Amino acid sequence: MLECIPTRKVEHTAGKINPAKACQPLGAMYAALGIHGCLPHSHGSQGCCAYHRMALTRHFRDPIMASSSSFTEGASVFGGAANLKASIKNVFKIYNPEIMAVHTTCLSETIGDDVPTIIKQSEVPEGKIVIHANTPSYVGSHVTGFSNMCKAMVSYLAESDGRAKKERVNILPGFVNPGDMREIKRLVRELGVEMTVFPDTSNVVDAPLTGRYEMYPEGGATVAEIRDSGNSKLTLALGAWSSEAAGALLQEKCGVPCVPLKIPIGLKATDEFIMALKDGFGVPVPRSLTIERGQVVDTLIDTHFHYQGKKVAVVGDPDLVIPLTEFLLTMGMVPAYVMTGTPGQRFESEIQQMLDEAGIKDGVAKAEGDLFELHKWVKDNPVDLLIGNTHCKYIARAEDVPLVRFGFPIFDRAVHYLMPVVGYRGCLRLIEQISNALLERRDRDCKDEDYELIL
Amino acid sequence: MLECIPTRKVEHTAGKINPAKACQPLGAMYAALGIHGCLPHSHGSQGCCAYHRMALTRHFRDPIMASSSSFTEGASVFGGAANLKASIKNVFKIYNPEIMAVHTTCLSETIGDDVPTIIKQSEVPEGKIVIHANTPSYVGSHVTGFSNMCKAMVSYLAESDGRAKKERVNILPGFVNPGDMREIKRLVRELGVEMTVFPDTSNVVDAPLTGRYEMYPEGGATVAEIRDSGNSKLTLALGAWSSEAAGALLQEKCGVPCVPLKIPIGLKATDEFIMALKDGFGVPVPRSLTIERGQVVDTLIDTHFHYQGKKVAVVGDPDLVIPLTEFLLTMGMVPAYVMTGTPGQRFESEIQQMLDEAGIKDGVAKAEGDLFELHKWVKDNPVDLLIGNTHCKYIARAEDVPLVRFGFPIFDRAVHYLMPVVGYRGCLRLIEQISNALLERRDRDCKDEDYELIL
Amino acid sequence: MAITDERLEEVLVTYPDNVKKNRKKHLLIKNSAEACQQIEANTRTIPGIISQRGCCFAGCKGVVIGPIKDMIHIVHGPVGCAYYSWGTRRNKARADETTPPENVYLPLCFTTDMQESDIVFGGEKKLAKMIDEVVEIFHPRAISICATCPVGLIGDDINAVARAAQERHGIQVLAFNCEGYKGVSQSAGHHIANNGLMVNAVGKGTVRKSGKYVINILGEYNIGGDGWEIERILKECGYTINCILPGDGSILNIRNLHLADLNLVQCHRSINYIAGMMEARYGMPWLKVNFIGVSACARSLREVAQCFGDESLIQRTEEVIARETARVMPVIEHYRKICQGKTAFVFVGGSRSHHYQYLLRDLGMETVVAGYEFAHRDDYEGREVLPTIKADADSKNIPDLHFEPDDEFYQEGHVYLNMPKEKYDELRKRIPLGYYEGMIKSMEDGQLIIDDVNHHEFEEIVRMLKPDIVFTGVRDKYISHKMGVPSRQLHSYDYTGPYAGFNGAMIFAREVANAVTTPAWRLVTAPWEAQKE
Amino acid sequence: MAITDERLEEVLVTYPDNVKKNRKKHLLIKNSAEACQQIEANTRTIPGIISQRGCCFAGCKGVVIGPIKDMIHIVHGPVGCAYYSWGTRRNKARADETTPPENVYLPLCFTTDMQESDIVFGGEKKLAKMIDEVVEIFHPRAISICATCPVGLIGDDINAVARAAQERHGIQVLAFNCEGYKGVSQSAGHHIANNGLMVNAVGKGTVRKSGKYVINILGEYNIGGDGWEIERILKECGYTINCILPGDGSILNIRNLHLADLNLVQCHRSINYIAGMMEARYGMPWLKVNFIGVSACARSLREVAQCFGDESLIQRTEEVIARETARVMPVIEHYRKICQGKTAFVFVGGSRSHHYQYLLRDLGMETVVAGYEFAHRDDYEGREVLPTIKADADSKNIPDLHFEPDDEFYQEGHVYLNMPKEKYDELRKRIPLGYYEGMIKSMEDGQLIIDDVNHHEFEEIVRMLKPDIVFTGVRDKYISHKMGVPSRQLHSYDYTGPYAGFNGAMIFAREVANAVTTPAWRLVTAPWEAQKE
Repeated sequence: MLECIPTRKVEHTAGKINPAKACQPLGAMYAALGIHGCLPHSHGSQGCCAYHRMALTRHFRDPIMASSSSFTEGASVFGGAANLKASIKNVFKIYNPEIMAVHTTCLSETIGDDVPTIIKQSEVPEGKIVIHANTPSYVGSHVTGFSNMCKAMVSYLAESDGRAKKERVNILPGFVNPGDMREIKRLVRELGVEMTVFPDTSNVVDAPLTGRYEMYPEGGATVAEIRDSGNSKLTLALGAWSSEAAGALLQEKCGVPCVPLKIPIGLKATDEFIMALKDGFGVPVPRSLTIERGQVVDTLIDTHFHYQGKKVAVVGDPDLVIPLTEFLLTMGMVPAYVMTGTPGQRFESEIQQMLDEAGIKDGVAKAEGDLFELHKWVKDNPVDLLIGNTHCKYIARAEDVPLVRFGFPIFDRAVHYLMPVVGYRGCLRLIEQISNALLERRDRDCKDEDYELIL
Repeated sequence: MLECIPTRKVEHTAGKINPAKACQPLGAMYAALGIHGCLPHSHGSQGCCAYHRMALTRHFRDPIMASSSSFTEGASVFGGAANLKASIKNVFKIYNPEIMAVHTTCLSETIGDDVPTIIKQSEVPEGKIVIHANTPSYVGSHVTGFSNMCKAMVSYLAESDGRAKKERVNILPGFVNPGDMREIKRLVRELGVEMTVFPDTSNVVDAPLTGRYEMYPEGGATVAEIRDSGNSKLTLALGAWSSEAAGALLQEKCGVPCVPLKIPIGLKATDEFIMALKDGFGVPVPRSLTIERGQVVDTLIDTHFHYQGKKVAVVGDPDLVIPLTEFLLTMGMVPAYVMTGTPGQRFESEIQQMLDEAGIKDGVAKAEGDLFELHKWVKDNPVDLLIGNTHCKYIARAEDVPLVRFGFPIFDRAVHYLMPVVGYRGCLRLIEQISNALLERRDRDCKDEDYELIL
Repeated sequence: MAITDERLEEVLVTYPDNVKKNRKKHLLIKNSAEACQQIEANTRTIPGIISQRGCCFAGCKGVVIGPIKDMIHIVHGPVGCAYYSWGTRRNKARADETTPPENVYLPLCFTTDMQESDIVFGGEKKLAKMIDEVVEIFHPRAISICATCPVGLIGDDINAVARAAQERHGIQVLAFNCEGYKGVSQSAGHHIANNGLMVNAVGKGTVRKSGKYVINILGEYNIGGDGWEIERILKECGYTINCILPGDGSILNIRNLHLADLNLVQCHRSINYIAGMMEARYGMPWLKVNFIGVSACARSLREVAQCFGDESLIQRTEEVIARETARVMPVIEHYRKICQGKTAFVFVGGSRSHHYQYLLRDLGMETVVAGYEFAHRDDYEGREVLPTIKADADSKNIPDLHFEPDDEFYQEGHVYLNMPKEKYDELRKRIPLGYYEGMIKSMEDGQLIIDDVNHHEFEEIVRMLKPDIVFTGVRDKYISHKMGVPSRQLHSYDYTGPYAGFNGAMIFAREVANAVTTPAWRLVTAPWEAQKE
Repeated sequence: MAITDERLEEVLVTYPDNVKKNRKKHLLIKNSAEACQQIEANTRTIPGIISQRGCCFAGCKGVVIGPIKDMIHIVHGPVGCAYYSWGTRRNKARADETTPPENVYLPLCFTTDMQESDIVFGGEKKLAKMIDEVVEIFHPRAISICATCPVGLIGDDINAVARAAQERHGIQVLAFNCEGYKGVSQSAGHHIANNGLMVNAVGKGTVRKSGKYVINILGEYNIGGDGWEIERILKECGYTINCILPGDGSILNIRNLHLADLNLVQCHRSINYIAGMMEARYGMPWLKVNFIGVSACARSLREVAQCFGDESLIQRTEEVIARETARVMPVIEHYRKICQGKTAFVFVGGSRSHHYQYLLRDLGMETVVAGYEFAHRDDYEGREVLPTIKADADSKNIPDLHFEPDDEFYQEGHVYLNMPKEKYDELRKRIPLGYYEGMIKSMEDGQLIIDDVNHHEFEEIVRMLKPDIVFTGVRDKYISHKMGVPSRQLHSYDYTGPYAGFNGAMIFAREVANAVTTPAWRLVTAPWEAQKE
């Protein structure tokens, strides 16, 4: 497989070969789905919207609804105002959402459409809302788009009534699966803290099948909840790339203190998440969580020899890869290559610092990388395990390395979006996946006489 | 691998080759661990106890404590009364359990020790309890031993105070993992029904690691709870082989109506479990469970083409295999060979009826089978998937069939005992495991040009 | 329950007036009593309407150019367009006798990943640099550059970059100005791609494959291996396959496209341009075929055989049909028992919505609704309406190329087929040589035809007609499921295949039967919800 | 903190008086000032005490007989004993030049699965039937029958069944009356197995392998491939390995055990019987070796070489040692940096608790507690105490076989080694020919020795001494973990290996270093619990 990938050293500086990122509008669309009753709207050519819906649908195996301004050549030359106005009118009349969340595209950004002004000039029915985010595809990645749409939620919706803050936490969960959002909510509930999670795509992009189709499933943060987030006592912004900007804006706009945290993947990041809630609200941590945590420690100790010291290559979105790498180090693994496709020097320095602290010398951390580069690294210096999205399966086969699927997108396996990787339970899933991948490989490769009943 | 297994037709009627069952005391020991503060005691040669502790430890990767009467040749000839009396005295003095649960072995059964009488003659400290179950290794299997110890809990402990029954359900969970017991409890809690689950090994054989060793971890049903089970309104006995006898005795002894159910593995069995609680206590089923259920249906519909029509061989304990087979049929799979090592004609008739209802013609159901026979079937008529315990890995390798590990014992993979296969969440895990096993195989076996990004 | 105008009205009543007026023209209930039922197609999707349509880039790079296996396809633009069109179409390809594995680049994705500075200062240099690096790393035979939306707007001259690179490296570099906003759907991109290949590739080769009957298969995408199954059957009949365009195709073979005797056209919409242009330039005849469905496949095989009028070929064709039919029909019959009488909603991109009706008929199933995502009127009504289709603001921007007969290679159609002109003319009346009848003619009265269906219509019509299965794309698949209706994807076949040819018919039959019989369909309602009802 | 009698007393204080009195004799703090420290061993475990010990069956079938790869081992009894001893010991085996893969049965498990009726009416017929079927299915070279507890009680005569089957089928059928209740631990089973092999197998073969120095390796179980690593090294030194007993052993080779020049004894406890009986019957000398640890391995290699007194052999041995040491020491050094100064609790079955102390010393680690599960006093104190050990009610039941010199094969020890008697006698003073010194001599003052440790003592002593790592079996492994102390299994090596020889030392070093440095150890306490403290 992939005989075209050369073994010799090559020069690759311009553009991307096998990119490890998508573009902003995709993330904006996903974030918007985390508002209850929201129809995301793509202000651009209809191909963008089609592509983003397709990518999200394939990952979540669930309907992903969004509309488009359906630019033509004329609109591209003369501006998309008419298209957006028509869209707003048609969407509310035909699809009747509570709220439309408009994001731009490289097309509308390049021609310079003034979206806020166009929205103001549009016919928005009484009680309905249109928000927008600028998400030029040529800046950042899908994670940036997610962040920008989260920020738009705050800037358009969040309000402070100026009274005493409510004993409630806002959680910006970051670009994670609905199963993760559900698990984050469970952890907060275990602690007995009131919460508003936004965006919240659980029960939206993993809606049950009950025989009745709902264009706007029962999940998602309501507009009212997001509005009231300005009156919460604390915001936990999970993931620097996806949530910090919105959290900071909420602090600035409504005076809600924002604690930036990692997405709670792995033991340490989950501990920090729990402690932030404990310290923020003075609640005791229930015994049930102590037990959950202790079971993770127990599993780590009991199974360390399945994975400790193994070399691993990791690629994915920065907010996922940073805590995952931290957890891999907790597991005693050796992250040899840690990559994100999203730009951000901070990624490299955070990873490098972790590797340094763990005494790992030859680890490579790279932001704004691509999978061709990762493939070359793995080809030149093999690893024991690869962790990344479905695109990595080509590297896995070509180099005969086991792959643990993680992050976005995963197109070739199902159920994953329902299974949390966050929290202590997520630790167990990750340990099981990693451990099993390595043991499967051992079982596959060993001689008959080394095929063992007990491992 | 296993070149010694012949391809020709063979005669195999006497004894077992590669057995698919263990002996009674193992199950009795496991059940006893589900009482809080209980030390199981093996009345026999110390080798039995060593073997059972080893097998359970290897499956659960956790301390499994139990004592032994340590028979010598003398005791074997003259009876084990002195050994048991000394054991009871020493155990309470040195290990200080709340309760000792004695089970017999083939040795003490063959010599005919009268255990209840010996117990009566023993020095049991004030407030401490000794119960016993007869578990001759030459009858039934480990599942029978589990059942007998459950029955002993009822016969020694359960009491009715003769007053109105409490709005509480007794749940006999059957021989399942602690993760399953935990999930069963969660489901009951979601329905808001008070419960007593016994035995309950959660937090006993999957205890957290917190740096402090507890010989009797905080899990398990307390003696008081089991006593009071006679005052509950309803018993759900999950699994005919492991729980029905105890449930029936509780009905007879204390007048608690017993509803025998399958262990809630799969959509239908979980539905029946929920409905039994709903109907028994008149509670509404919360929306959260409707959503969980709907997500399973959604997943089944969205992924059916990953597994529908695939031939599968299943082997394991009858109470697990019966609902699993039902679920495989719900998944549209074709259970070609369904086996248990435990005796019981009812197994064959129940499976055969399911296969008939599904219109599956050539399916074979067999109780009291062994893995050599299963291996021969698979060798003669290959299947797409094998589901069973770790011992099946040899068949899997020899015949190059993917294996989903399920049941007891699993020695070569970790974490599984924490991950429920019961309930709706268990359905998701099973679907994911089965679907991934088949997709991994597809990815492994396909030509380069058929290696796909999306599946 | 059949659809009626009144019931259609119920669907449309939600629309604002202008939308309703527009959409009405895209919906048609087949009525053979009406002389020529006209449908509106290939016009703009109304902004805000949730359509299945993609863009010009998707049609050019995603559909036609992307599958060419021995070229490196560089997408010039921000990362997204390359990313989303990467590996998502299931165009299978493999090394072959003229293309070694080192020259197959299909699993890779190349993008200039334009950044803000490239938008401001132009991306030509970056593109040129990337070409240089890619040539150095991979040594491809040729490169394509496909433009995305901003490229046209900021004025990057990709043609100039391509020309310069071609000179620098001595390999072909083809540029396609297929910015997403062009045209009204993927269709514009097909046209641009057809034009580019015709101008730059077709006719540049010199190798004619040996064999008595050398044919091309155009508009076959080899989804799930369809093309290979078709190739297998045609080879058994005695043909030499010169090139499949584009599925598993190579630029090497495309350059030799003119060195064949006959073009078969599978997907009329996406490839009729090349078929027509080759007829104009080389005189090479083209035949519309459909290899989807046992009977349709047999019919197409017979028609291809007739094109050459060779009795032994015809005989051999009949033998292949007889043998293959005997092989597959027991399987089809088995599944037909399950499928018989069931109704289908078929909505896909181009020709599939028409082709699959034959296969569904093989299974005893009725297509109650069918429609195209990006077709033109000729795809619905037949090529006879072509003269009546007027260019509009959107279609005018895509150049319609006109070729003069080639000095060297032009021959009359009947010469290609080695038959007298009269026989050829007579044949054209009987079989679709240079002709496509469109979808409507083969549909039954009362069946609904929809152009560019949108979400609202999809949802309402599925709810109204309750088809037993929906054939569509991934975006509507799960909506269908949530409504309790099974679905199969007809773009990707849900990752199985082939569906074409005789083997494909068996696989399709099994998959459809599985989809409608999945046991979970009987467990949709929770028992506690059922009690409430 | 070192252990003292006072602190030991704290451990024992919980016991009832009789238990305390008993257990005190099994615990010993090494004190070289005392002339001969005596420990009680190989006596009954007190009922109710949670010991690590297994039974006679486990020692016979599980340890010694089970690993013989080309026999079918039928366990006669209810299902459990066969089940639990199935595949759980990691005795690796593979086909070799004399045993084809069809004759390797190690991954299989055979049991008569006695039912209640068999207990009541006797199980001999079922056993005979199973033998017949197994012969018909597998055509094994030989069969073993191992008895479990009820067999002796109900009076099944497995020896008669074996004899009859042997006649019927013309292959050896060996019966072992190793009922679980016999003796006080696995040790009885070792002895029974040794006796059975000596009587029925050793000496029955006629094939002497070619080679100048032909040796047997006894008491090596090939856990994780230990035997193969030892074999590799010995072969490189120039020896021919006649047979490893029982790891990867075959009945074919065991029959030829007497056709060698020297027996090496790795596990003294389980196999010294055969070594002794062979010396009695054939005069063949045996040498106690230890291949665990770099220095120990080198020492044993040198001593084996000295046995033959061949300068070229000695030279070659030195070369091998030098080369291997140079290869592995950098790795060992790397891990020694991590392990240096750490303390270990070592408690395993037989000789390992002694052997591994050398390897731990290679890593700079101290063994603060060591003990055996089923050893005899000679394993602790050296074979010189053998004459002082009195048989008790339990040990008396296992026959101590005495052999007369064999007419055909008996030779003096020095003849086997091809050296003058005087040189041989002199050699015996320098190296452990026919001698084992026991564990205590090599331990340091203040270190604790425990026989048949039980759970209470384990828990208390680990809590008291806080070793950095515990080496033990799987049953105590997770207790250790819960107490916050890393562990490695020395029975199964936690499914890695080999640990023996030079390669094994590297693997062991890595595993120990990993175990003590697992990052999760630093995260045991939840931060909210830490705040409380």
